[in-house]
Amino acid sequence: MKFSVIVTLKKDVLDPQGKVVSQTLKNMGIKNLNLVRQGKFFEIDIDETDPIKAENQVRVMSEKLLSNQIIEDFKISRAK
Amino acid sequence: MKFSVIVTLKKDVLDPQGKVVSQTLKNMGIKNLNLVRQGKFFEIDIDETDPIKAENQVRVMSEKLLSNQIIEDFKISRAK
Amino acid sequence: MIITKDQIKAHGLKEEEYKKITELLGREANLVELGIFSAMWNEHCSYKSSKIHLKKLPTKNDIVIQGPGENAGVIDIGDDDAIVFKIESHNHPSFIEPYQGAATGVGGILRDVFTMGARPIALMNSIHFGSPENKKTQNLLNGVVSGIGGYGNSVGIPTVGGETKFNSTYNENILVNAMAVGHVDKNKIFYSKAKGVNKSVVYVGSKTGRDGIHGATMASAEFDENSEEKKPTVQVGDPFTEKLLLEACLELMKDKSIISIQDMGAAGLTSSSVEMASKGKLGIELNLSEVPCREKNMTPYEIMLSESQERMLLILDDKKENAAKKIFDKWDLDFVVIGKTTDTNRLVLNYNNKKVADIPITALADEAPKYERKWAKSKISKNKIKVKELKKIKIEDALLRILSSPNHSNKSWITDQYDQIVMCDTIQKSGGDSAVIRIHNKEKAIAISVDSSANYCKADPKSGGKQIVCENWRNLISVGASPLAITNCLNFGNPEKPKIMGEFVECIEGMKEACEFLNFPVVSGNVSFYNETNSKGINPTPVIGGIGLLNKLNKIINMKLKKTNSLIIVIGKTIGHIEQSAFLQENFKIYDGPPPEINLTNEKNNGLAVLKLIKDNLVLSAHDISSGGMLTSLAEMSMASKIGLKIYKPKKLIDSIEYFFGEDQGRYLIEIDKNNRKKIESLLKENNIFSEVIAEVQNDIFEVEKMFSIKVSDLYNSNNQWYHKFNAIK
Amino acid sequence: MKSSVIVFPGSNCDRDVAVALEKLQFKNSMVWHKDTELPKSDLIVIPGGFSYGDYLRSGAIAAKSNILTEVIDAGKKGALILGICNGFQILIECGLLQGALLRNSGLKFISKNIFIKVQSNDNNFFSKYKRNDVLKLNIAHNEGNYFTNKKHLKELEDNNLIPIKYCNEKGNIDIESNPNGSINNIAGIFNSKKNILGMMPHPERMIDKVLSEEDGLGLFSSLMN
Ligand SMILES: Nc1ncnc2c1ncn2[C@@H]1O[C@H](COP(=O)(O)OP(=O)(O)O)[C@@H](O)[C@H]1O
Ligand SMILES: [Mg+2]
Repeated sequence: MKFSVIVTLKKDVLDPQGKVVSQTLKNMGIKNLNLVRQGKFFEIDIDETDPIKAENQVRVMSEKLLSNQIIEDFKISRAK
Repeated sequence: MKFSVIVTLKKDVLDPQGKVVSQTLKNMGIKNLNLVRQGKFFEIDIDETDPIKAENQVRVMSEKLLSNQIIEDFKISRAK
Repeated sequence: MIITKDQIKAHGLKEEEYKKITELLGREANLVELGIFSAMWNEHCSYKSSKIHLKKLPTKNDIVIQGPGENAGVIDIGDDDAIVFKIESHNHPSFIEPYQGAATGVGGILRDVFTMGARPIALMNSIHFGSPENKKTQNLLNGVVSGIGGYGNSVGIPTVGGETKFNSTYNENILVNAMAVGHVDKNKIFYSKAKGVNKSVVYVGSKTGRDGIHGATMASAEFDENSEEKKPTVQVGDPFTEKLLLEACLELMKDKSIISIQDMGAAGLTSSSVEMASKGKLGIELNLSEVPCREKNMTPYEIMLSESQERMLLILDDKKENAAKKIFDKWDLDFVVIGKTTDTNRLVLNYNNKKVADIPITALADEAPKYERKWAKSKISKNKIKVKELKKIKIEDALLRILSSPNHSNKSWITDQYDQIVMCDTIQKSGGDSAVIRIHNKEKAIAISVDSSANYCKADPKSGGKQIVCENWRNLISVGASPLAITNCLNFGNPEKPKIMGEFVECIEGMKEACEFLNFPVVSGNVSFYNETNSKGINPTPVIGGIGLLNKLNKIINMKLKKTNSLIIVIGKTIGHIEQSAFLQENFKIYDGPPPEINLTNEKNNGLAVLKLIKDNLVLSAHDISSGGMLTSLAEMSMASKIGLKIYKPKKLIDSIEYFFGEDQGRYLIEIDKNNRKKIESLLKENNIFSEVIAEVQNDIFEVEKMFSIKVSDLYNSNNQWYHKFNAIK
Repeated sequence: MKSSVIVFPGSNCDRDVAVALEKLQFKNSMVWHKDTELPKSDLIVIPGGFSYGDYLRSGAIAAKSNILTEVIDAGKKGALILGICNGFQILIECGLLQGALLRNSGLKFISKNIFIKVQSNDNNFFSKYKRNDVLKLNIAHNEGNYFTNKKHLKELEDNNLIPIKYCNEKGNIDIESNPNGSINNIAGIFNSKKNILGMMPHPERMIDKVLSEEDGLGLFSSLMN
């Protein structure tokens, strides 16, 4: 079963990468850009047919390793 | 208008990070894990009300800066 | 299945070459075999165009332990210490994907060094980019620099120096040459030559993926059934795995279980297995089903041609597998016995219990084509440039223009991205004439310098070839090191063109003369041909990486001026050769005329004299004179120390532009204590060395008497702006 | 005094710090990350480098290793722990120190000599220095941009838990002398009991006259007491 997890910095945490990316995009001529924030994306394939069990496992992974919950949030979705 | 862009390594390109993450998850007890691949996620907010124009702008950004098309693919979606 | 003409062409082979293959095999080749031949017979592995010329280089003397022919050269630096080093190119991959191309270049050269049992202790590089005005340059430059740093920093080997040059000749063909230097106990060196029959052949390191399999695969029929899209993929470096591989190999090398070891570099499993067998005059049989693969359904063709990084092949002595496997398990690396040595002299490959290739080893190695390509003598311009006829230019303006030019500006914006200190033996980082690295736990150090002068080589390949060897020797001496040996990376265009082949042959001729005269042998190297785009070749760019020895840590010298009131002496005669100078190029864009001549006798005498003065504690600081001439070199000494100089007005006999900016060779600047002047002058005179006191050290003003004066901080600023301005514009 | 240096796959300043400790006469052992027991030691050092390639987040994967449970235990019981560079990142990821180390604000790896100012010396790590001493040390990192929430920042400032801040040669703590965008120019922090220190600069790179100046020696000699 395949899932994707998106990890993003919490709102009030500074995002140095996003900041530089958005500055660069502006320099490249994209004047109407309001904001870019950068996060991480994971594609996870797990050998489990029960969707609820599987999602629970993915949640454990996301909490324990993929994100640092002091500064990051995550969102899980089941891939088609 | 808000978009999200997901950048992933092309299939067959080595993903050293995904490799280590998946090894670590296995060591942490998740035995039924098949694969983890890691990519990048961008949240983009742009001052443009025409969805087609906006998406085109995001495409340009993705091609020119956010992804390295020699080794990466990207996918744009409009955020709700 | 019959091999078609298209397949032969797609594999970069000529039809005559394929005919020879069928003769050697006694039959048609299959596709796997064709792939293997194409990998072994291409220029990169077979040196088919360069071999007969490379042979002319001197490669031996009493300190050379291993010359060309192994993964890297080895020299003896006394007390059982040996230095292992080599330079290699990664030009084409870096142009396609600068970060990964440069990173994997560093990874590859590190493996060449630790394969021999040495712990890498320093990395250097020589990188050449197109003109800053070229649109691609910024991205390539930033990508290459962060790729070099990204890999070396992570593995934990200090990147301590190199050179960065810009010239429109590299617009469509950048050069990325990386050099690695390692230290080994001279009794514990490992080689790639296989020994013994029925020994286990072991695969270690990363898994094999479809990295870098050449476009040739696409043209082959076998893949049509496979609906999946298969683009040739760029190799991605994994410095973390490299670090594990390095530690695991060095751990295994503590005992005697390895008979032979070879990294999988270009042409991966193919060239590593063939080289081991060929050197040992043995056969090798592999079961490709055992090879650890990253992707499902990889074909034997792909497995043999994959250029996945961070892999090695070992031949182990009997009964050593279990102990060896434990070490690789500890480091979480694959360790699989994939075959054995045989006495058949053949490369035999099995896959799913079927034989998929069977080739005599000699056919792949010894019988590889060797070409004595046609070459044409280079035309050398004898034009004299009359400085007096040029538009008038003020000396200080000319100096500032040189100092602020891309080629001469300070490169700390690059080197600040490299960890130069890790391992805690870096005595001198980049920025000086040579990097200096202490041998861990010892009272001695080595000096390392990397140099090229493509403009000189373009103008006169032979003289340019001599010049780079000499410049490298000078750089080593300038830190107080005795020059020992060099490695070289020869970057040229298409060798099938007589003009380019001529440049190659003449450069080698020049290098050979200089190396022989200076007793400065070539112990390793690499040739990169076909640096061409749209039929336009690059300027001939041989790069030299030299090693010198410092037997005492308290005799190390740098170019920082030490104290006011001391004197500056120039060693070597100044004639004022202005053709091919930075002065003409940066101020007038004039590239005509011959490069400065090399007088090997003066070169050697001057160098040895400087070295003697340093060893006698008579030199406070030293710097060689190179691109930009005497005034540029003086300014560099000032900027390095932020101390000023008062330079005497040149004598009437010589034009002041030619005097200050001429690039006559074999010259050094040394700072001495006033009280030692007499002693030094008479010493030099006794040895027939031309010298002249030309300046004295003073507080923060850099001036030429009666001509101009400028604050050292202003010199410094002009020298440090270029990149920031360049990188600010998109 | 006994010390232990924890070695992870990808650590690369482990030898350097061992050399420094031995120079100060520590009896040092190297401890492999898979080990489950920590030798008895007065000081635990987590060295710099790229543990697990800095993949995912620097320090994140090392923080999950066997030996870290032992280190966390020891830390909670009051053992002295020093995390340098990647070691600092690991201490943060395993929760012994609070906050986060983000990408450098310039998004480039930075390796150079910088200056730091000693803010307090009433602790085990800086006792051999004077308050306001300006030290020259070397940094080499990609992710040294310290960040924390307002509440924690106040706690750090109010309780003298920030022993070192980036400054210029003259000791002024200003934006220009901040190499990586760290909040309040923070170069290192303590836990509340001050037995655990995480710092980005490398003291072990400044202990040898042949190579450099010796401003890092004081830290190791403070710890020797
Ligand atoms: N320009 C050169 N000068 C001297 N030796 C060279 C030169 N080019 C290549 N060699 C030697 O030829 C051998 C093969 O080189 P190369 O194919 O680059 O090795 P590898 O595949 O191990 O990287 C090496 O021993 C190398 O040192
Ligand atoms: Mg090799």
